[in-house]
Amino acid sequence: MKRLAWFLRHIVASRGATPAIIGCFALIYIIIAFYNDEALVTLLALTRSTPPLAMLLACIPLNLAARLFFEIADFIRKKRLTVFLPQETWAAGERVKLAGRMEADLLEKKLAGAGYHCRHGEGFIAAWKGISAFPARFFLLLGFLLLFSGILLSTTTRESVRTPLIEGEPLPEAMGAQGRVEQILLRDRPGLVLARTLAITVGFFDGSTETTKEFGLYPPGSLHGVYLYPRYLGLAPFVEFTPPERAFAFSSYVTLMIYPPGREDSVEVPGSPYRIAFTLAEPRSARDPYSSGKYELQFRVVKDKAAVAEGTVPLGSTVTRNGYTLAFPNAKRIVMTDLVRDRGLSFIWWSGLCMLVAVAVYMPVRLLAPRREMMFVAHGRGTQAISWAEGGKTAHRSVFHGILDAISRDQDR
Amino acid sequence: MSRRRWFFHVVIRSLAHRKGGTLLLVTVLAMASSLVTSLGIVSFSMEKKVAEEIRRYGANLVIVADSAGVEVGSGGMNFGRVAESAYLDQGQVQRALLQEPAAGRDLSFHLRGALKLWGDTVAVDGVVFPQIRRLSPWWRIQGTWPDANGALIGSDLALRRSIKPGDALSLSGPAGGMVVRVTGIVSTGGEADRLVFLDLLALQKALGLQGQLTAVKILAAATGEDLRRLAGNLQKLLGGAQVKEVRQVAATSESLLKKVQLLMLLVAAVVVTACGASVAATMSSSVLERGREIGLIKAMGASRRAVLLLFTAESVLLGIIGGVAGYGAGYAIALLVTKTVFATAAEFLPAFFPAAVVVSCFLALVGSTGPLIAVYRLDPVRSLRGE
Amino acid sequence: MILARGVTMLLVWAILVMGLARAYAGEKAALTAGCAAGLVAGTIFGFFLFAAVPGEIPFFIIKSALAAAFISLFIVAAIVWYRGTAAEGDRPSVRHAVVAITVFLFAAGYGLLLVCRLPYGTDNSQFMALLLILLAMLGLWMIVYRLEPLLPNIGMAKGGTSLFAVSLLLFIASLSPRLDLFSPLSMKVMKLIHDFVHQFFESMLIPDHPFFRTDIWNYIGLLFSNGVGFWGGLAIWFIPTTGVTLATFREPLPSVAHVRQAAVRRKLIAAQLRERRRRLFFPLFAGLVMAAAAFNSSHPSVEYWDPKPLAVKADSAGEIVLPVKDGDVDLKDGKLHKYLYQKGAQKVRFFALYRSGELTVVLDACSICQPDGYGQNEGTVICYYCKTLIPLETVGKPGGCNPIPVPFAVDGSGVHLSAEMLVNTWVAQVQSEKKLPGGGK
Amino acid sequence: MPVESGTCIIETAGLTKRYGDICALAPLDLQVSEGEWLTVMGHSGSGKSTLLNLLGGLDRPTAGRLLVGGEDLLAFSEDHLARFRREAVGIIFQQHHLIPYLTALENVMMAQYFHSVPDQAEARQALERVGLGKRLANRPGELSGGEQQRVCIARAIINSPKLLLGDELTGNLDHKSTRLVMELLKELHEEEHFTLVLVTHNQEVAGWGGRTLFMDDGKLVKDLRHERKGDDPS
Repeated sequence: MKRLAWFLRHIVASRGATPAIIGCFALIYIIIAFYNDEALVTLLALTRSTPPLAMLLACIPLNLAARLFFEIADFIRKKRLTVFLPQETWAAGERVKLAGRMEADLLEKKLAGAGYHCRHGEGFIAAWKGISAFPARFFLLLGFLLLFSGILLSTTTRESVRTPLIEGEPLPEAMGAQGRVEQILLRDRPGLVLARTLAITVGFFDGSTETTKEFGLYPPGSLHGVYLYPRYLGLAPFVEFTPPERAFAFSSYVTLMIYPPGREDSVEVPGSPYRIAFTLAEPRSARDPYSSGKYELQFRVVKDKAAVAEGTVPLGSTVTRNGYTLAFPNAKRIVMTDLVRDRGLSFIWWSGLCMLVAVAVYMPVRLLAPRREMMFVAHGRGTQAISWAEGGKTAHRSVFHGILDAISRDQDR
Repeated sequence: MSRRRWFFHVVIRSLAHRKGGTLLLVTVLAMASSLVTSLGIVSFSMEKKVAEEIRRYGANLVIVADSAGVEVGSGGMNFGRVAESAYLDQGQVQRALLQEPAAGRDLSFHLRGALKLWGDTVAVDGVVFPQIRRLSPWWRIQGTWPDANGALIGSDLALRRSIKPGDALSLSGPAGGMVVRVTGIVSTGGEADRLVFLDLLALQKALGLQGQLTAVKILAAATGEDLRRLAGNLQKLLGGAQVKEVRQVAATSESLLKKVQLLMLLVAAVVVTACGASVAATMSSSVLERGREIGLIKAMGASRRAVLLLFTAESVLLGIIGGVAGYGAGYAIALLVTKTVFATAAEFLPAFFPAAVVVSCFLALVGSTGPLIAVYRLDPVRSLRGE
Repeated sequence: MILARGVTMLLVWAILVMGLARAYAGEKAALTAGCAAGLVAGTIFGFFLFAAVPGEIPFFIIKSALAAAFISLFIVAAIVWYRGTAAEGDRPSVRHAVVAITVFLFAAGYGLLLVCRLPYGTDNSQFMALLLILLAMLGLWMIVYRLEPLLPNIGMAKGGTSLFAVSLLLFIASLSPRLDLFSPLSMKVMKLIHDFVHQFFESMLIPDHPFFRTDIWNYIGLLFSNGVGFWGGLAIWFIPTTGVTLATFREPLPSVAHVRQAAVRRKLIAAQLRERRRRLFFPLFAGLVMAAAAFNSSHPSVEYWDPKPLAVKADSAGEIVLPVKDGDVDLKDGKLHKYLYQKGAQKVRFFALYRSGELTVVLDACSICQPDGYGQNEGTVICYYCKTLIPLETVGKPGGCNPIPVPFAVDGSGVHLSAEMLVNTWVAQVQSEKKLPGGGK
Repeated sequence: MPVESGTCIIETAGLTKRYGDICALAPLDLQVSEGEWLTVMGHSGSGKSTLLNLLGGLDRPTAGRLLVGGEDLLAFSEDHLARFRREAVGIIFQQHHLIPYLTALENVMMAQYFHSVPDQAEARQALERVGLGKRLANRPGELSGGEQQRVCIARAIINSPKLLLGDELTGNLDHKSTRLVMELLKELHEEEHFTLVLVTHNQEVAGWGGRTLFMDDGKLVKDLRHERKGDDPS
């Protein structure tokens, strides 16, 4: 039973498990890449749709969590016992049995002379110097745990709906709230990374009270756990179109993905052979038309695949070309948005933070005061000596050996 | 302390101990490498400046009709005479240029002709204004560059006919007349001062020579052999035309540059040799002084290889320090020289950094070859006795 | 030519055997037997393969085997790395059978590549192969029994043997573009980096480039630049060597704490350090060989037919006509004919090729790589960017690094293309530095 | 091979050294057993320093046989000889001969470096042992003659040599320092069990050893075994 527990512990908390699983995924990627150009996308889709693969991926956070747990347990146990000597690292250090017995005071003096802190108890003396890398290790493991949990959650449970948010229009259903898009504002405001800001003001009923909330670019704002991810901008001009035969008049808001200027989008005039293609003209001033609100539409009226009229119409005016009249009295801004429900995202953000902390803690500790430990335990008539160091190994080793020499010299006398 | 760290520790200690000697060696090495760096940087910067000057001078290739018999002289841009009546086909030229991307986009089309202005004949040049503007950045314009309905007038002509910017000129040609508004007066100190510049299309219409040109000037990025090859290629594509290189005045500055560069190279060679000799002398005397120390090290059981390694490392370290210092000093010198002599800023050329270090290390190693052999052979007993 | 190839192969063989002899110095009989058997078996299998299976398939099989060997190097490196910090037990003594099988595999791989390198199908290739094998056998005997004792004392790092042998095999493969692994690797890496950045932006909900500052975006854009495939491929190419080298460095030295004399202890440590340094020889040598292979792969010695693109213009209807026969140009001569169509600043390169009895027109670019264009060598075209060889029969089919096909019509007057369609296809499908992720899909 | 070679650390037969025509060392037969303290006396030019250089592997004899620790030094190559010097012998010179730009500690570490790897803690211990625990970071120029000599001793014994050679090691010291150095040597000799060969013309120094050789004009004149001084009679 004890053997089984030991075995389980070693499987679940194995150091090799995570790399092995990542290796498996890399192998699958390589195999896919042989047959398919979109290997990464395919691999993600495959992971999402194949439960065994998802379970394999889930093993990574499991393994990391187990490792984290056992390392913390080890740390606490060792700390209570003597010094911080994780079982695993003992093997990497040195251990030796000596015939001699130490004189505690003398030994402590020698250790203190070499700059070590000492603690002695019933039949042992432990000495240490420097700061343990355990905190950094904790943060690193935690970071990886969060990262892979995030990846797992994100790949398996992400839901995403693409929908336009239009100024003045009700919120799309997928947002899970009743309300209206109040205003969309694009400003040129150079920051550290982003050059412009986008503010989407949304008014909605929160239970009974009406509140407004502003969504920006990054980090993405969320409503009831749904992230609002702006993808690109568009325009909904109000267009009035009258053909020369005056058989009908088309007047409506049309949703066009014509931003930035130069992009073309078209609208079919319902119940007629007409199609109107629009582009946003390059602005005359330096300011972006989307933020300035000074739009100029270039249009092309196509009837049965032949262009019958072309022209430019600025906001608020009417143009007649070849008998076709186009009026452009008003426009609303559109943001094409992905509404994303993704529980893994925050995990990944936190993992990034944890890893940063880990690096920030590890570097100075490892360079300036790496942990060095040694322990001398009475062992029958002799002494069992253990030494281990995270850094500064050469100097530590030489101090350790010197003390061993001193112990056995004492024995000779 | 690991073996490697100890090794460098000892080398640095030894260099730091002999302050004077180390400083002297570093100075000499830095001098040599700074000289090489500064000469290199100056020569590179000058080359670039000359190339820029050549560029400023204008076109370096010209295409004229074959039978025109124009002179393409060294005196600048005296491209043919007005009376000649052989023309290039604009379409053919454009097609040829498309196939020769090396010709680049800096070119201008010219149609030279004569029009009647208030009863007199004046020489006019039909050009595409944006093209000529790009090709001739040194033109001084009093007034503004015209659009397709405007004209530029040469300063001589303007003076003689007392024409000011804003005046309207009424010109007539064999196929029609036109009225253009003068927007600016151009003074170049050359032939252009006696011409009226009109829009190419308008002039073609007025002369009845649609799609015809008299010359195309090209500013190709190529120089020397490449330019010759480019001209040859264009010539092959253009049957009824001549493609000629404009011999540049700036070519003289090119050859001058060559001479200066040669001179610099000689100076550098002499100084580097002298530095090498002085390094060798200093190193030798240092080894003589340190005979006892070397003997001691050998008596302590160092193998000949270990001693050699120690001394070689000292030389290399000196070389690296000298090279780094030399690059800094050389760059400063180059800045000074280019600023005072050539009135331009030196290029920042990081490629010279490894060059400076390599030169310095090479000198240090070559200079210490003799002393190193002496170190290798030194007999510990004799040197310890102080012989 | 053939002589040069033969000499190169023999040289590589000599190096391979020398390294193996050093690694298994105590197992000479097993080593010689395994090597000899492997060489013969590999060669025979190679001839059999080329005789039995037509076309490109044998190359595909061999290339896959090489890829598998390369991937296994990663596993070797990972194991060495993870074992490195663990307790140092005695190294298990290598058994005869293990040695024999290992060297058999390496030698068989060598034999296979030997067959690939020989111009198969010429009359005397069997004879040449026989001669080479005899020479190789002679070299094997010479090295194992005569030269080996003279070799300097160099140890073998854990995992060093396979690293060394596989790197040599990869080096041979890099000499022929059909078998080369590095170039396809860099192509795949480029694709992976593109996909990864794209996916990363999507998953982390990072906004698209119009919102970014231009300078910041230019830095991100470096990930899409021309060299990223090469440098990324290079990084992956060297992971096994670097991993084994570092693992060797990380290995804890055996404890000398039981020795009670300081000077003796120090001497032991110095000897251990020396021994460790010697063990680095093979991983570092393998790194050198890998670098040579990468160099070979980026500078293939084959010359390609690559005509200067002919500028073409569209007529008023927006149609481009390429006459089948025009002066000395004959579209049906089986060579690729390159054209350049320019509309505004947008340049479109495409080429026409007569293959398998019909004409095809494709862009001079694929949808994966940077548009460095294609060159032609007997039976294949090569993508200059990723050095992938594409058999002529598959030119005109979409996918992978095949040139992007465009619709066209052939009649008596020539090949007819729509200029607008050309430009649209180019803009939509060809990679360029400006085409970045997000991009409003 | 003589029967007693097991305990014999130095064994010479017909050992000769000539510098041109000058015979620095006439054929010499000598046997020194392990752990012995041997003093070689004679006035300058008597060949005693030459003998020491030959024993230390610094110089090669012109003729004869020279076995140290059972190994024939004549058969050694130059590099092998260097290894012999760093591993088997420690030499203390008359003029201290320390490297001027290194501290006392580093001078000791230098010997460790050429032998194997430098080890600071061990070097510090060695210096503490010779009573210089407080002067580790001082350069040779800042140390007195006696202190310098003690650094040399620490350096000579750091690699645990079988054979320690001293060339007029008290030549530049006053009476008090000499006594201190000799006492230190005696203590170390008892602890480390090395064989000690001292060359001197100082009668007092000779008294500390158990055997004295008298040399003159390159020849062995007298080989005397006697009582050791400093063995506390009380």
